[in-house]
Amino acid sequence: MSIFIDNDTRLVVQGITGRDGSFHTGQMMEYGTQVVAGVTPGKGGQIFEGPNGETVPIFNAMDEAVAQTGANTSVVYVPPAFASDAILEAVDSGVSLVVAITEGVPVLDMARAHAFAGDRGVRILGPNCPGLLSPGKSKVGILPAQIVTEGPIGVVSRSGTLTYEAVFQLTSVGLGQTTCVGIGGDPLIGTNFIDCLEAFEADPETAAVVMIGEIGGTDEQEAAAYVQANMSKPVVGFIAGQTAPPGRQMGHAGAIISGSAGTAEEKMKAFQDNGIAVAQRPADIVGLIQDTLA
Amino acid sequence: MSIFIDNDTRLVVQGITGRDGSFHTGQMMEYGTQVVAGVTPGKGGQIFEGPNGETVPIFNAMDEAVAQTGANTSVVYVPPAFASDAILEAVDSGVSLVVAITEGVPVLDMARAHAFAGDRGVRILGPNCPGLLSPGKSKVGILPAQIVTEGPIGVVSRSGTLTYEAVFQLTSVGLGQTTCVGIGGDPLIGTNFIDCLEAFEADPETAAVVMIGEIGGTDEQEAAAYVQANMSKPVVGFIAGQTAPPGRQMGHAGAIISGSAGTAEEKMKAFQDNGIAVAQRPADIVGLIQDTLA
Amino acid sequence: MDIHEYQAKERFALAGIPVPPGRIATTADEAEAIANEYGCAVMVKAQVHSGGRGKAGGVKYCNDASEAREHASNILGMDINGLTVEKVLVTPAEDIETEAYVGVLIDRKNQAATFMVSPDGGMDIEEVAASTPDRIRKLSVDPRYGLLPHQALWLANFLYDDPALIKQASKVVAQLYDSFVNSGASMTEINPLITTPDGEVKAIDAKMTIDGNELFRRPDVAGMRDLAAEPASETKAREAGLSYVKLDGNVGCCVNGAGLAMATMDLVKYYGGEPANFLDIGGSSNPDKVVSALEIITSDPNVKAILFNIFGGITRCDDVANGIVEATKRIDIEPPIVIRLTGTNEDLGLQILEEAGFSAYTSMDDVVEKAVELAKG
Amino acid sequence: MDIHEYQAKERFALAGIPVPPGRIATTADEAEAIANEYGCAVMVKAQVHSGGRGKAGGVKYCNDASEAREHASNILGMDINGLTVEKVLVTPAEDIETEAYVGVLIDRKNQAATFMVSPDGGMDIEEVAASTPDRIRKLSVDPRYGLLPHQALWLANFLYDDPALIKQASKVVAQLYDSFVNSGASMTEINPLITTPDGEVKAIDAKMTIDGNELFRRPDVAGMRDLAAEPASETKAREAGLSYVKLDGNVGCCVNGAGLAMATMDLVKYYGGEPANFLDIGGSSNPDKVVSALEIITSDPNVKAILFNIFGGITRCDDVANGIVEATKRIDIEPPIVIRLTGTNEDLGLQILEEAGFSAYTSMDDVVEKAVELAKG
Repeated sequence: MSIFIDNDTRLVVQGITGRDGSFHTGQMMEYGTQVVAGVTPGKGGQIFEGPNGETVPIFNAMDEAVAQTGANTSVVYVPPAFASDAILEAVDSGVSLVVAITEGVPVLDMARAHAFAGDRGVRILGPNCPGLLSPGKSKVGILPAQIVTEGPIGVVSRSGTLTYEAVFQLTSVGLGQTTCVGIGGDPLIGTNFIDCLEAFEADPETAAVVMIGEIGGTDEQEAAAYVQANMSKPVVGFIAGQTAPPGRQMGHAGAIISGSAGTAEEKMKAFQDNGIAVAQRPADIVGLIQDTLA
Repeated sequence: MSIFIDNDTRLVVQGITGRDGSFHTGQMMEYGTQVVAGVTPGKGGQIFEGPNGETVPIFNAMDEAVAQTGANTSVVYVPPAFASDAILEAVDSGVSLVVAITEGVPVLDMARAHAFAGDRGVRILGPNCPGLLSPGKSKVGILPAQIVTEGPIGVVSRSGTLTYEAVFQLTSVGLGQTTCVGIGGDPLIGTNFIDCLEAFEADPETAAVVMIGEIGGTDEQEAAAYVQANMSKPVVGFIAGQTAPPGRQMGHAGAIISGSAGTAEEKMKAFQDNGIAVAQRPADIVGLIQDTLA
Repeated sequence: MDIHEYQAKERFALAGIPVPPGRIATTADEAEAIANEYGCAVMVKAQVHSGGRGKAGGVKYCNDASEAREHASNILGMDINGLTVEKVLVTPAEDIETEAYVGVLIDRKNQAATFMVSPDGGMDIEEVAASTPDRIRKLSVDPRYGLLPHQALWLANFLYDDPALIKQASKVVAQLYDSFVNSGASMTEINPLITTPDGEVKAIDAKMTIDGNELFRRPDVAGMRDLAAEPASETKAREAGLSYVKLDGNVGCCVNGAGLAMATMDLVKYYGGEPANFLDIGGSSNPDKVVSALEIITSDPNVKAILFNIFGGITRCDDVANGIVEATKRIDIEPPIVIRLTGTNEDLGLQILEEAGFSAYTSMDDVVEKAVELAKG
Repeated sequence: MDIHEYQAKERFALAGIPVPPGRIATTADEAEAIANEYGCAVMVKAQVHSGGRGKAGGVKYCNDASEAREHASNILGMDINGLTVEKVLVTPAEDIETEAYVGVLIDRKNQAATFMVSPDGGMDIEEVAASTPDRIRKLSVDPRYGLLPHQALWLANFLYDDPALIKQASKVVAQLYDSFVNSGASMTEINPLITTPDGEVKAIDAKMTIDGNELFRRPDVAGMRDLAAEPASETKAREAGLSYVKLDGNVGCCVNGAGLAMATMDLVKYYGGEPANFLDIGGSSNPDKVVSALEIITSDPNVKAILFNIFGGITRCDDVANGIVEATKRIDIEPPIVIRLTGTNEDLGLQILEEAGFSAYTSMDDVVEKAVELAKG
C-alpha cells in the first residue's frame, strides 16, 4: 500500500511541453508512472514522446484529457503566472489529486485555489513542492527515483533536498518507504502534515513515519498534537532552521519566523512534548527510526 | 403547525428605524410577532417603541442583536442599495431564516447573496416578497393580518396583492391557513415553490395547498413535476399573465416571457399534466380547494 | 432597460472587446457623410429596441455612400415591431469567414450569470437550442469565483479549432463577462461573433439589457436610456414610479400589485374584452400617483373604459377611496370609470366612492364584466 | 519584499485611506526646507526596513524647522538594527486623541487574508496578543467573497463607540483590504490608526510587506524596491536567482535546496561554528550560478571557510561537480573550500572534484566538521 498515489494512478501532466514538464515527464515514465495525457493549451493533438518511445497524447484542456484518458491525478509544471489557473482547471476537471510543483505562485492566488478545491473535495499537494513517490508504484513530481526503495517508512516533509537526504539515508540502511511526500514550502499549502499523518496511520504497510519540518507557521505544532491524540505508529521528527534569524525568509516563502512565532525551538519542543522522537541532526533520523522499529 | 415561522420565531428587524421598517414593525408586534430586536447601524442603544408601548432594543449590528436577544429570524426593510449587504450580514449572524422584503435589489448582488446563504445553510425568503404569515402564531413581513385566519390551507405565491385576493376569498368561506408565503417576484429568489411545497407536505396541519404563479422562468413547471412525484396533499394552482406580451417586464423583475419561454399557457399545462387543479380565474380557487377537501 | 446596438458596442469596447468602428446618423445626409468618410462598403443598421431588424429590412449592406444615403433614407422613420427608427448605425462592412454566438444571461435555476455559446451564429439562438441543442455549450459562472480562465477557454474551445482563434475568443468571452457585470446587465449577446479571412475575431452585432435595479449605482449606464425609443406614456409612468406596459385593447386597467394587475388583464380577456395596458400603482393611496395613472391611461385614445381593481391590505380601503376621489376631481376623464375596492375597511371605502358618484364593486369578476361591457359601449 | 513607511502610505492613499501629507528628505537641509514649508510641528521618521525605529531614536517630534534639521541630521546615517538610515520622512505632527491598531496578514491556518484589530494601538501587537488577547478582534476574509461591508463594520465596532468614528474606521478597514490585495501584500498594518480631537480617523504609521511572487504582475509595486536599503550582496543574489541571507558567522554555506541549506547552517552551529549565510543555489549545475554564489560569499570579509553541501537528485553529481570545478577556475577564492557531494553518480562526481584538488566528502557531518575546523583556522 501507499498513500495518495499507487499503481492505479493515471497521471495528466499540465505544462508537458515546457522545459521542466517535458524533462520530468520523461523521468516519471522511466520510473513506471502511468502518464496518460499531457495538457498545453494550443498544442492539442500533438504527441509527447517518452524515453522509451511510448507516446502520450497532448490536449488543449484538462476536461478533454480527463474525458479521453480516464486520468485521476494531475501534476502542474505551469509557470507561476498561470499556475493557479491551471490548478483551478485541474480541480474542475474531475481528477481527485492535483500536485502543484510550481514555485512562486502568489499566495492570494492560492488562497482562492484552496477554497475552490475545498468546495469540490479535491486534494491539492503543494504548491512549491517536489511531489510524491510511492516506491515501486508511482512517482508524481520531481523526487529523484534513485534514492528510494520499497519498505515500511512513510516520509513527509516541507523541504525538497533535505527530504532526499533523509530518504537516501533510510534507503542506505535498507529502510524502504511506503510513500515519500513533499508538502511544499509555501505558506498556504493544500495538503499538510496532518493530512499525511492521517493517511500513513491508515495505511497498513506504513510502520513508522519521518516528519521533516522547518521554521515558520504552526503546522508542526498542530501535527505534533495530532500525533499524540490520534496515531498509534511511531513518528520521528526533524526541524530545519534553528539558526535562522527572525523576520527573514529562508528560501521557501513559508520559512520565516514572524516575531517570536514559528521558531525551530518551539516546534522541537512541541514534538518532544507529544511523544515524537526529535533528531538533532539529519544523520540521527535513521537511528531513531531503527529504535522505534526495534 | 405551520412552516418556517411559528410561536418560537424571535424576530430582528433590519432597518427598523426606516419608514417601512418602523411601520411594519408596529404591525407585526400588533399581530403578536415576537420582535426581539432592531438593527440600524449607528443607532445602537436606542429603543423602538411598539404600538402598545412595548420596547424593542436597537443594535448597530446583527451579531450583537442575535447574541443579546437570541433572535432566530430576520426581516430586511433596508433600501435596495444596502439590502444585499444587510442580507449577507443576517446570514452571517446565526439566524436561520432571512426574509428580504426590499424591492429593487440588483440581481447580481442576489446571485452572490444566495451563494453565501447556500454555503451557510441559511434560508432566504425573497427578496421583493411580502414575507409570510402563520395565522395565530407569527407574521413576518407585510402581509395584511386582517385577511387571514387559522386553518388547514397552505398558500404559496410569487405575487403580493394577488395572494391577498386568494387568501381573502379562502378566509371569507371559512378556509383558514397554516402559513401564507410570498416567495417574491424577482428572478433569483432564495426560497422557491418546491421548498414551500416540501414544507407543506411535511406539515401535519396542512391539508391542501394553493400555489399562485405567474409568467417568467420555469419554477412553476418544476414545482408541478415535484407535486406529481412527491406530494400526497392536493394542490390547486393559478397562473397570472395569460395576456402578457413577450419580452416585457410586468411589474416584477421576474415576470417576463423570454422568447417563447415562461408563458402562462406552458405553466398551466404543466400544472394540468401533473395533477394540479388549475383555476381559470382567482374566483375559482376557493371552489377547487373545496372540491379537493370534499 | 434595453440599450441600442451602438451603445452595447460602446460597453463592449470599454471592456476591450474588438468591435468595428461606427457612427450614428439621424438623417440620410449624415449617413452619406459617414459612409464617405469610411470610404468603403458599409452597413446601415436601424437602432431600435427590437429583434428581427434584419427581417424587417432595417439592416442593409451598402456598396458606397450614395447607397448608404438611399438605405438610410428608407430605414429612418421605418416601423419595426411598433417602434419607429430614429437612428441608424453606419459601420464599415466586414469580410465574414465564420459566424458564432456568445451570450450571457441570468439563469434562474443556477442563480448565476450563465454563458451560452454556439459555433452557429447569425441565427436566433432559441432556434439553435430547439433544433440542434448539441451545438450549444452552456456554463454558469459561480458568483464566488467569477469567470475563471479555464472556463473561458472551455467555451472558446467549443467555437473554433484553430488555437489562434480560440485564444482570441477566450479573451472575448472573459471581456464579455466583465462587460456584463460592469454594466449591470441581465442579458447580453454577440450575434454574430465573426472571424475574418485574416484571422481576426470581432463582435459585429451587440445586444444588452440592463437590470433596472442596477441603474442607481451606474449613472453612465443609466444615461444610455433613449427616451425617443419608448412610448411617452412609459417614460411618464416610470418617472411617476408606476409600472406600466401599453397594450392594444380598450379597457384601461389600474391595479395595485403586479400579480393582481396581470390577473385583472387576464380576467378582462376572460370576459371577452381586451386590456389596454398593464398598470401597477403599488400600495400607495397617494392621489398624485392616481392622477398620473389616470393621465397615462387616458392618453391612450383606444381606452373606452377605465377599471380600478384595488385590494386594500395594509393600506385601508377608505384611504384608497379618498385618494381616487381626490384624483378624479383634479382631472377631466372622458371614459367611464368603474372601481372594485375590497379588503380592510371595505364598507367605508365603498361608501366614499358611491357618494362621489362612482360605480363601486367588491367582486373582481363583477367589475371586470362591467368594464368590458362599457368598453364595448 | 519590505517597503518603507512612506511607500506604504502611498499605497494606502491610492486606496483612499486618510494619511497625513509627507515628503522624503535625504539631507538635513532638505528636512529643514520641508518642515519650513509645512510651517508647523513635524515628525522626522527614519525610513528603514526595521521595526523598533522609535526605540532606536529614529522617530522624533520637532517643534519647528530648525529642530527638524537637527533631528534629521542625527537620524540620517544612524544604524538601526544593522541598517543604515538613508532617508527620513518629514510629516506634519498630528494631534492624537486615541490610538488603535489595524493589520492584515496571511493566516496559514485559515488559508486567508486575516484582519487583526485592537483599540490598543501604538504598541507591539504581539505584546497585546500575549498580554490582553481579549483586546484583539480577528477576522479571516473568505477569498470567495472578499471583505464584506458588515465584516468591516464588525471590526470597526470593536475599535470605537462613536458612530461617526465607526463609520470612518469601517471605511479604512475596507480600504486597507483593497490596498492589501491590490498591492499583492502578505502583511500590512496601520499602527497607530489615530483619532484627532476634531473626530478624524487617520493612518499615521504604515507597514507593508509585499509577496515577492506578486511582483511579476505589479511593476508599480516592484518599482518600490529600495536597493539602498538592503545589503548589496542580497541584491546581487536576487539578480542571480539565488536565495541568500547574510548572517554574522564565518562559515560560508553554499547548498542546493532551502531545507538542506537551513539544516547545514544548523549543523555548523551544532559543531561549534557560526554560519556566515543562508544560500540556496537551487537544482542547477550551471557554473554561472556557482560563480555568483562564490562571489557573494567571498564578498563577506568574515568568511574564513566555504562549505558546499550538494545533494544530487535529478541533477547528476558529475554535472554538479563539473559546474563547481568550472566556476572555481573562473574566480580567485582565498578561503579554503570543502565540498560534500552525494546522490546520483556520486562516485563520478567525487572523482572529478578530487582530481581538481578539492576536499570532497560524502557525509554532511564530516564536511561541516571540517569547514568549522578550517574557519577556526
